[in-house]
Amino acid sequence: MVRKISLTVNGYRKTVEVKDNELLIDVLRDKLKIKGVKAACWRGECGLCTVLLNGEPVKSCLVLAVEVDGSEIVTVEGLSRDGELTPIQKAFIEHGALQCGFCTPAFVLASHQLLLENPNPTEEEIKEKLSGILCRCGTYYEIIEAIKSASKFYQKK
Amino acid sequence: MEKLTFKYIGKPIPPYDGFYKVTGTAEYTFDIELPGMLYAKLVTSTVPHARIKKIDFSKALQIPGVVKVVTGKDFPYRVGMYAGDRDLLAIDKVRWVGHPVAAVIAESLEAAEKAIDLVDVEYEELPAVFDPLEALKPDAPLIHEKMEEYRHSPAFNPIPGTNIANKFTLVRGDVEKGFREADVIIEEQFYIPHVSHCYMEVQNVVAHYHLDGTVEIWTSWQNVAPIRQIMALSLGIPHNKIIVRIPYVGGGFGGKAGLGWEALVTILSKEAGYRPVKLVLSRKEQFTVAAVREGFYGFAKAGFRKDGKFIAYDVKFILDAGAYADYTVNVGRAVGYSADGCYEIPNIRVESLTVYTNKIPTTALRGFGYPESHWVLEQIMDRAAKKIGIDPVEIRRINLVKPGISETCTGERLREDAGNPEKVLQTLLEEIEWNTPPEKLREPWKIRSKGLALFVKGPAQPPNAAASAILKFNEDASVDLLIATGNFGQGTITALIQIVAEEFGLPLEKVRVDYIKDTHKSAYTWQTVGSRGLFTDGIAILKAIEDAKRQIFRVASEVLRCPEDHLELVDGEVRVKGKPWMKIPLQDIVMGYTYPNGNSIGGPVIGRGVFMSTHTTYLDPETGQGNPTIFHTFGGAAVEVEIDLLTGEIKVLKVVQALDLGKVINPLLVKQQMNGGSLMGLSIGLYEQIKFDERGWVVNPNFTNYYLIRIKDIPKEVVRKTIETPQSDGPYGARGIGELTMIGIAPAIANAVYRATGVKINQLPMNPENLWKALKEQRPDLFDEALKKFIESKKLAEVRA
Amino acid sequence: MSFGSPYFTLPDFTYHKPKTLREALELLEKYGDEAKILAGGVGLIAFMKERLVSPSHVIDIKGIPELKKLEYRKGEGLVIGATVTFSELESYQVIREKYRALYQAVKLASDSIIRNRATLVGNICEAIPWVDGPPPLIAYGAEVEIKSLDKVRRVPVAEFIKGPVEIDLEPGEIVTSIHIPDVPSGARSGFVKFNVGSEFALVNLAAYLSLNEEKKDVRLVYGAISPKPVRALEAEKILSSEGDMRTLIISAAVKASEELEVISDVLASEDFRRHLIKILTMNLLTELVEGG
Amino acid sequence: MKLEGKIFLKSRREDVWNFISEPVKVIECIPGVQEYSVTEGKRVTAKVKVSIGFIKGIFNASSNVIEEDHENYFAKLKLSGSGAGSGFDALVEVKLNEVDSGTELAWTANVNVSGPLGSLAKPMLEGYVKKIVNQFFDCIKYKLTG
Repeated sequence: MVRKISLTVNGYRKTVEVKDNELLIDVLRDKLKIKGVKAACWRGECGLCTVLLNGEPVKSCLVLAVEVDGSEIVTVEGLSRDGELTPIQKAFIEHGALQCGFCTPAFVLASHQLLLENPNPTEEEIKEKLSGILCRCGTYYEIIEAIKSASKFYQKK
Repeated sequence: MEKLTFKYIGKPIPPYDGFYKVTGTAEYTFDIELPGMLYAKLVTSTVPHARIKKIDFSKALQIPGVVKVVTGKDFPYRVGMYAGDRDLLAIDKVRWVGHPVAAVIAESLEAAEKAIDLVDVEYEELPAVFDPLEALKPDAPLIHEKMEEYRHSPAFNPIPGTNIANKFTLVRGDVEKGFREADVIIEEQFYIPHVSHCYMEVQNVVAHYHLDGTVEIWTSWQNVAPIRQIMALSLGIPHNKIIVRIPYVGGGFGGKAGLGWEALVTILSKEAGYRPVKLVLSRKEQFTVAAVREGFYGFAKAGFRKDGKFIAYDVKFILDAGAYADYTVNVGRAVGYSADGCYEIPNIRVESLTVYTNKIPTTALRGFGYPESHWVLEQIMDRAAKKIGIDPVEIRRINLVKPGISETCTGERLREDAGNPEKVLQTLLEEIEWNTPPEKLREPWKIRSKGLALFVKGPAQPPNAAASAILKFNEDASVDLLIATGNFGQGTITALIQIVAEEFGLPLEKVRVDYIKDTHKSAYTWQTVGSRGLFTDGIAILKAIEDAKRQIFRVASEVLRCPEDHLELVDGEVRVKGKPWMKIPLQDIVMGYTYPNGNSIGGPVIGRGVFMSTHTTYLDPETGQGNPTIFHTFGGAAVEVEIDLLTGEIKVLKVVQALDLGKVINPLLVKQQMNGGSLMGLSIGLYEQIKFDERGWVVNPNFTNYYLIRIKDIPKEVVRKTIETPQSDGPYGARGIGELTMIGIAPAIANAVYRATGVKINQLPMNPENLWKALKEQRPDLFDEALKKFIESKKLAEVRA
Repeated sequence: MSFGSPYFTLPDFTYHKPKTLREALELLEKYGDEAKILAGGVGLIAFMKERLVSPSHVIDIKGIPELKKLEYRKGEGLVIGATVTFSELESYQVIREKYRALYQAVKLASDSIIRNRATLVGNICEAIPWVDGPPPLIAYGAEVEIKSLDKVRRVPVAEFIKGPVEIDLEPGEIVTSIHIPDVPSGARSGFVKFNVGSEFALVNLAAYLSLNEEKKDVRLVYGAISPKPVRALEAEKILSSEGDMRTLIISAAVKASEELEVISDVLASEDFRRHLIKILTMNLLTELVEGG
Repeated sequence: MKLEGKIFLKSRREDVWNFISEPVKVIECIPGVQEYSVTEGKRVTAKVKVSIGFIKGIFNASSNVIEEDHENYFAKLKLSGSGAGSGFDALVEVKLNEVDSGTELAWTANVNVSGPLGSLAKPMLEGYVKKIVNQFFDCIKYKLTG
């Protein structure tokens, strides 16, 4: 069955036609052309398709598009809408918290959300929140550094 | 190069493409859609070895949206980089569970996925062989009957009529005599299971075969050149009609070298009526259909004198190459000629067999045989030290190669400026505090220990592997650098940009490297593999810079009326040395200089430069003697581990790596490589293993049961040390780094365990079950003691045994 | 016919989102075993991708208010509705304080992003042997409440899970909630999971100890070692016998490692699992005894 | 996993042999079979609906006669197939023995299951396979003797 759903993506209201068996990741990537959402496993293990669903990180390969009717979605593309990179994005670049970059959107997004909720996370809290995302290049140390250094900007908010 | 202070070289410049990656705007092949694009899906074999009797896809064609189903019969091509053994889709026979037998092309991925379930393949099963030792037996099923027809590179020695895809032999000195003189002999067998690269971006390709015979390819691959070269040779399409483009790539680690699915998807595009076609592998297909790292056996016998001198080494490596060994034959060669690691061994005999089995095909993975040869050798060093009664450090010191004096096992005299292995070792010892005993724990059933391993690595490449670079100036004196060096996370391109900016005195933003590598637009480089990119392409770029400077100075010398050798390039200006007021801004020259009256001289400046290795050779087929590589990077890894004797769990607390990089062009990028390589080494050392069932099926093709290190698992501390012994022909003296950082980790952990417990773990991964088994077999007393200590410290008086 | 399950897309189905439980039950009644319940989706969608299930109808129960219930009443215990996520359990103070084994299992289950969607009811309904939800529930003596259009029944979790991917649920029925009895003051519980190099447990264990003067109540529940979670009854007996707990731990641990049926699989061999049972039992019980 | 069993049929050995040599008759006894076709050499392909716990999948299965020895009343079949992301194969041997007032059908089956089903549900597969096999032979018995 095909139906229309409405959702807010990165601040913009969208109406899309989706099939019942379509996944959120595919609607974001293929229909809305939001390519910052990546995937490496399609079964909830790698976390590269993480998006914020009503402010909560979820893996969009395990969510049906019809489920998010009326919801708000934020992807990495939604982070720097005011024309400037967010502090966490700057910190990722500066600390080299990226190599091939394929997992970077998911890590940036999840780190940003973590800092919004908890501006001064401990190393344990960072690990706890990010262990659902894989990076084969092994930038975990740099990611922790980037989060710690960006942390001061989130405290001011 | 005689400059002492640098503006960019040696500075921690962040990755040039970071902005695109943190904003989600970096475009990967995964993100590419072309108008009218179709989707392909593979039908893969469910049996390990069989003749294909019939493929019935009539029902698949009835699915709405299915355009065509293609089988291997129609495309009897053999492709490959080294062994040339690979088919595009199975021809006549399937050789492993997962072998693609047909491809469905459809208007949507969904239709293609529905259709593959409806393709009925009738097999006549043949006896299968899964273990390379079995495959070597004379009565083993033959996996490739027509090996003699394959077009293989001259560096290899396949043996038709057997399952041996390549036999490498190396002989130096008299190994029998060496053993007769030895006081201590170590004999051991080692094993490493198959592991997967697990780059995050799966292999995927878009190909468009145009009606005019031009082929456009987008692919998630490491290199553009070999794709074009192999496709041209095998499919007969002229080189200049094949355009290969590689945008951002989500990781490679060697698994995206040579040729991938490009030839197949090209043909699918033609078959689908010249429409673009995209093929994306699933993660499961990455574990079962794409190539992974080979399985490995090492049978080693080593002889030492009681003074610690290593005098005889007889080693046999057997590589489980799976159904296709195209790239693995070269791994077999590299594992062979790297058998001596960083030690001088006067008498050595190596045999390395790359063997076909009915398992998933195999290929290169970060380190290319060196992690395997060092897994064997570096543990032997510790075993020998213990038997002789000296420190593991001492035995290494005694046998360490001396650049300028020593020869490697291939007979290559190490150049004087090859590096400083002694200093590498010294640095490791200081950072791991080798002589400080590890802390005793409040939980006495756990023990801490330190271990180390040394290593060396050079690029495994053909002797004539070249590189080139083109520099072209824009009107504002900004520079476009046209290079083909792959960019899949290693950071090389950032370092190459630093070189250009440094040499022209330009700000970094004025040097642009397009993120797309393109056979049509980028200068040629053989491949970006083997930690060679910075070295080979860096040299080509320095030569291109020289070339461009010559053109610039020629014009400037005329304008400034001053000999060329009195000129210098500073901060984007050409100046007369010692007279800085006599100058011309670069932008007045790079498109040609125009005098006030309109007369003009010079013209657009385009610099070109090449790298060609001049001293490398093929290796002698009988003795393995020759010069295989363009540089050797020396390094070492040391770890501190905590071993839980009750559960068998090994926790790595601290990793130290020391590398002699010649010159650190960018410490931030070096840090990334050293951290990343340490984590990949830990993951493969402690967790990873592709498991097969008795029918050759992979039973853990996902990240739940094939575990990759996660952020929660990282060691508390990683110490990175670099040593700079410049190599005169390297860019600023630099050598390669990428693969090095993974080689020493696993043997260092094994050595730490051995040092504290005497337990030998000859097989990877060093997971709790494997350590528990080894402990149970070799030191049951240790376990009993640990249990006793647990009971004592917890005051659990025992009621019954 | 193709090796494995290289699927990106899901099979065709019709999606339903009932607003009331009655509506959901009517849909279930109508479609029988052609229908599957969707809550967090972590299990169902992954199973559909593997083509292990291909329902024609998917009924999303997240819009039903009563299934969101998460409530503790003194003397009665804890009720966890079918759509309550692991993350919600994690931040529910009562669980952290009174139901330690459940709290620890919830914290160790998968990763925090998955826990934002995954539900505890879904976790037990999948009945995958290696997951972390069931052992603590069985240790507490929890029951599931099952409703259909014409009846309501309660089944202990221990019986509800019949084996791998097999549960006591008829077509037309839905699990609405889990009921965990209140724990007496002084009772202790804990959970350990051994999963080095795996997301799934090689062995997990929930222990519950209530050491009242009149009666010792001890429960040890092991997961991942056999087709369904099991209690080590003989070991429990040892621990319930006279004497200082400390002196009983070793023999109970040894007993547990011997008395149970244990499987070998892709994660671990039978032998290693038996060994881990011994070590984990020893560790967890010691910790519980020390903690009191 | 290795399974074996014997069933007693109140029919003449020749009749049993003729019956089981006829693929079409045998296939209809496979529990859950939905559609099938028989090609040359008695190769049979069929779609079989399988449910194990709540896993439900359609298996594409085929069977090939490897050996047919009428003289000794012995036959060997290879069954294989895949579905639900998993694969199976089975080598089945059937031998007919004359016994008092009928025929004894002795069979052995060596069954392998790979893929998620093999790893997920291995502990219960044996019971499941036994159930299927029993249903199958019950059906044959019924068809032969009513």
